[in-house]
Amino acid sequence: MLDLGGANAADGEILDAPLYGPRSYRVFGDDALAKHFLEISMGPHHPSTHGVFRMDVVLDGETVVRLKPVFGYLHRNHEKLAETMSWLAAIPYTDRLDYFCSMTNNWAYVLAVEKLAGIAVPERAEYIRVIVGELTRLVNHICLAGFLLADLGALGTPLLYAFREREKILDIFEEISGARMMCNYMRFGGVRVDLSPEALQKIHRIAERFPFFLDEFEALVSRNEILLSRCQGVGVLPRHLAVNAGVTGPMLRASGVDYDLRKVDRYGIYDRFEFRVPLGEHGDVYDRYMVRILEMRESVAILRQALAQIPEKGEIMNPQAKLRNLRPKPGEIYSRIESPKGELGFYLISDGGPCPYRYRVRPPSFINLTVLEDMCLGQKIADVIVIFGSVDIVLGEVDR
Amino acid sequence: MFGLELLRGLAVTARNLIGSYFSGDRMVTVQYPEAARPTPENFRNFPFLVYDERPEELRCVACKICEKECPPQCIYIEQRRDEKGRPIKQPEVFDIDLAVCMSCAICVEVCPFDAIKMDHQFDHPTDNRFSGLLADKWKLARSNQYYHSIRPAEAAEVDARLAAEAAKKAKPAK
Amino acid sequence: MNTERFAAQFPQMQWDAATSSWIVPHQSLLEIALFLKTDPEFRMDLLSNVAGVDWLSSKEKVRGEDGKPVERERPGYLEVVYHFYSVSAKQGPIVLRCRTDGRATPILPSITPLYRSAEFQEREIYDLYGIVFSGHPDLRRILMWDEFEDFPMRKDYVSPDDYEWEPTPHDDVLERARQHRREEERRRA
Amino acid sequence: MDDWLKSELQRAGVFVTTLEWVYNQSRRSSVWPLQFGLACCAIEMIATAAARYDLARFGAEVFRPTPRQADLMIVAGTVTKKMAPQVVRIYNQMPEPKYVIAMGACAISGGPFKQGYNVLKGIDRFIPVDVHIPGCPPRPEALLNALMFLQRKIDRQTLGAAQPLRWYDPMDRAEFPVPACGAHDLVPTHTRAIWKPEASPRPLT
Repeated sequence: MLDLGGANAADGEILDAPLYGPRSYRVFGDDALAKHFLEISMGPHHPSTHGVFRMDVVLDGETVVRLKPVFGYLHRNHEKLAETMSWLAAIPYTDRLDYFCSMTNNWAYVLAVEKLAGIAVPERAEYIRVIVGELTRLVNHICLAGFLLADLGALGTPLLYAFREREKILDIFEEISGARMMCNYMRFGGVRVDLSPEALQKIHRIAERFPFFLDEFEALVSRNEILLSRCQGVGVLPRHLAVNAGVTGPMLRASGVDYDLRKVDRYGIYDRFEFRVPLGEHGDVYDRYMVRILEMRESVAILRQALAQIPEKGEIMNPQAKLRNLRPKPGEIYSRIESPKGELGFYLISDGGPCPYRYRVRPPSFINLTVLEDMCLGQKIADVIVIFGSVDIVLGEVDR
Repeated sequence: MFGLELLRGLAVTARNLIGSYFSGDRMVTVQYPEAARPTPENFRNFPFLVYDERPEELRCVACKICEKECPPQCIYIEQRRDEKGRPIKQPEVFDIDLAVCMSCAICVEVCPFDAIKMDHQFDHPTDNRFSGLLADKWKLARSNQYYHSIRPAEAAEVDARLAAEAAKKAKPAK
Repeated sequence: MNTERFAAQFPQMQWDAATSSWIVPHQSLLEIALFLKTDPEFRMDLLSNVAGVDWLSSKEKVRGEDGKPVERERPGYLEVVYHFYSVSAKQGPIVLRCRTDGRATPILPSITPLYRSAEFQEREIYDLYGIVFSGHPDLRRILMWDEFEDFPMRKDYVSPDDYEWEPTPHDDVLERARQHRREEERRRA
Repeated sequence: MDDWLKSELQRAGVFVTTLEWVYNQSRRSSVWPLQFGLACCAIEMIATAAARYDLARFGAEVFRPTPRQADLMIVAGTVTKKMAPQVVRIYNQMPEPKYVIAMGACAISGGPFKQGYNVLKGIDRFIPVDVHIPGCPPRPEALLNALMFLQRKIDRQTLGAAQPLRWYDPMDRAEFPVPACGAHDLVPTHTRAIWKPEASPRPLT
């Protein structure tokens, strides 16, 4: 059902959704609400919302007729804080944006500053970035699969297996960067610590063993009848709407649009690797789940190539790059990478001062939530949890 | 077939149960606190201050670079002054608020004197959030031997570099 | 992409070389966006990023009537920057910037009817910068609570005074803590 | 009864214990946390509950989704001002005896985000905290350590009249006022009865 790296389904056609539909903004009179509908507030403390997220849902029986997401319960003023501190000091804060993928957040930010200030990155550092970036993708996708299955009612087992694999990768992160989650690993012009031969050995081992684990994970759940009946045909996201609503990442690809920034922008050294972009066909929850599973396999393929190609020795930091007192020339940059959740962009304006004048994060999961209501309308309340889980959000990034 | 998936799932679980006795890849529980997971050399948690011989003589010269660069501003430094009010290259006060520290190690990176390093200790549970988590310079001071014991490779490198710098400084004086 | 054709089509736009973007008068923003979206050459179907920027009023030097440099007050304004990409043609970005008239009553047209992706981002800009987007279907605060009155991302925002205990204050934090202490004493007296 | 007599009796096959010990032992071995995560630290909390660290070894693996069944609230992550009323409300709903662990820098003091306009500078402004565990985020071992610290604290509780426990006082409902979201800040910014900051180590004037 899923085609792997096929021709771009969107070639030669303008991806355009109909103008803003009235469907999602049906307005109810107060008396109608009182008579027929039940308005419930899910969250901010709800066992299946991933963090502190709230949905105001209006139900007709068990069917969702309106759903309004409410944000801001984890609004930590990331942008405002970063505008008051030096360019360097913002790096550890990017760790805490999307706290599953601190490495890719680091990467997105330092890439933007490198483009703004014109700093080159040595070869070996580029490879290290690709390696840790793909490891991050593995961590994120496997945890998402675990959480999604926990939302579906598979409370213990898949999540425990997912976290076991996460621990293995986190051990590597801890060894190279010093911290399990908040790696703070990349710097302008390179990375902070070199990969030791032992760490490389461990990453080799991950690249070898991870597919076996994935097979096992899939044997456990992927063809399970309950999973199929609860995921297939649920929460369908049509392709045109996905593009129009700015949905990116695995969610967009699950709707059948071939748009992977690793292929499109070829930032870093992604043009040196061969990998396929998994595409979904129906755009439902099951496709989103499967796209992520297949993406993990592609990530392992990239890891193998990177491990084979990485130069034995070499610099990991550009010696010209300054850490302290970095003052890029006045100007602005919008730079984006394919984070595990989608297009993570940083829009930076420098006025030549010691801190950014404007620091804006384009958070993928925040914008992916635009279509949450459209996917949930007409579905049952129990499916809302599943659809929401398949969007793959992290509140640190949604609210910043 | 009805029930087949159940059996398949149980087979995976059984494979994990038995496999955990043979393969290190199927991790087993770390019996903390009886057995602790080893901390890798690079592990960083909270900063400490290095001294060479006596705890009163820290390597820190109170240049306040770390105070300025610390992203959450959890370091507070006051320089020591002699009787006439002239500054001495020693901190009078060096406080780190562990309740705020985000363990980012930027202070270590920017320190030009190798005076502040990251510790491996991570357990400071306390019921007093004010003085219990405010570490002054006596709480922070650790000997160079301790530094060697937790990060042998890095400490040896630092020592070699400091010795080379000292030698370079000694030469022109001759 | 043939940007000359684009520029010729809309002479009211202004090319800003320093930021490689088009400065668009807000009357014609929707028209230009519709052109970018539907033109078979551009096909900008993905509005990736919508960012608000606050420019305070500043002094600038201009040549006066007698040829001598004169210092002039440049009025501040709020700005919204749009980054367009094309998914189907895999090209981009095209950057548009739209400025408000002054900072007192900032009103801009909403681009949400054309691009759903702007829906939450415009709400966020309304929340944090106070720009009102006319035509937005559901313009409410998104990150802060509804009773909140300030616009915290503006450069002249003063954060609330909740400094009770600061163990390691220095620089501006110390100054704020001191101010808090003075305020307390004044209130007590 | 002193320890000597106790051991003598044990030798004779008579085991004596105090009601207090039984109380504390049963309480400390079944500290059920609330399934409640706020931010980054919540992921480490889940990792602690997962197989490698296994919170179940301390009898605390039963994460309850409802506050009515929970004994322990692990405030794991940044408490924003928008979230603070909800946190206090959840705490008020928990039955006595209840404990709070402030996990991570953000929950203790606002941590790295404390200069922000929407971040609460420490959850102990509104609810009493039993254990603070610093770190950003603390390692799972550190959370286990905090739990053991809490268990030791429970061990020291006495039933006697000398130091009556809070929850045997019929007048003490242990419900704390829920702050309201005001025009610029929370109203009030802290609860006077709980928030007792020490004197700042440095003169501010």
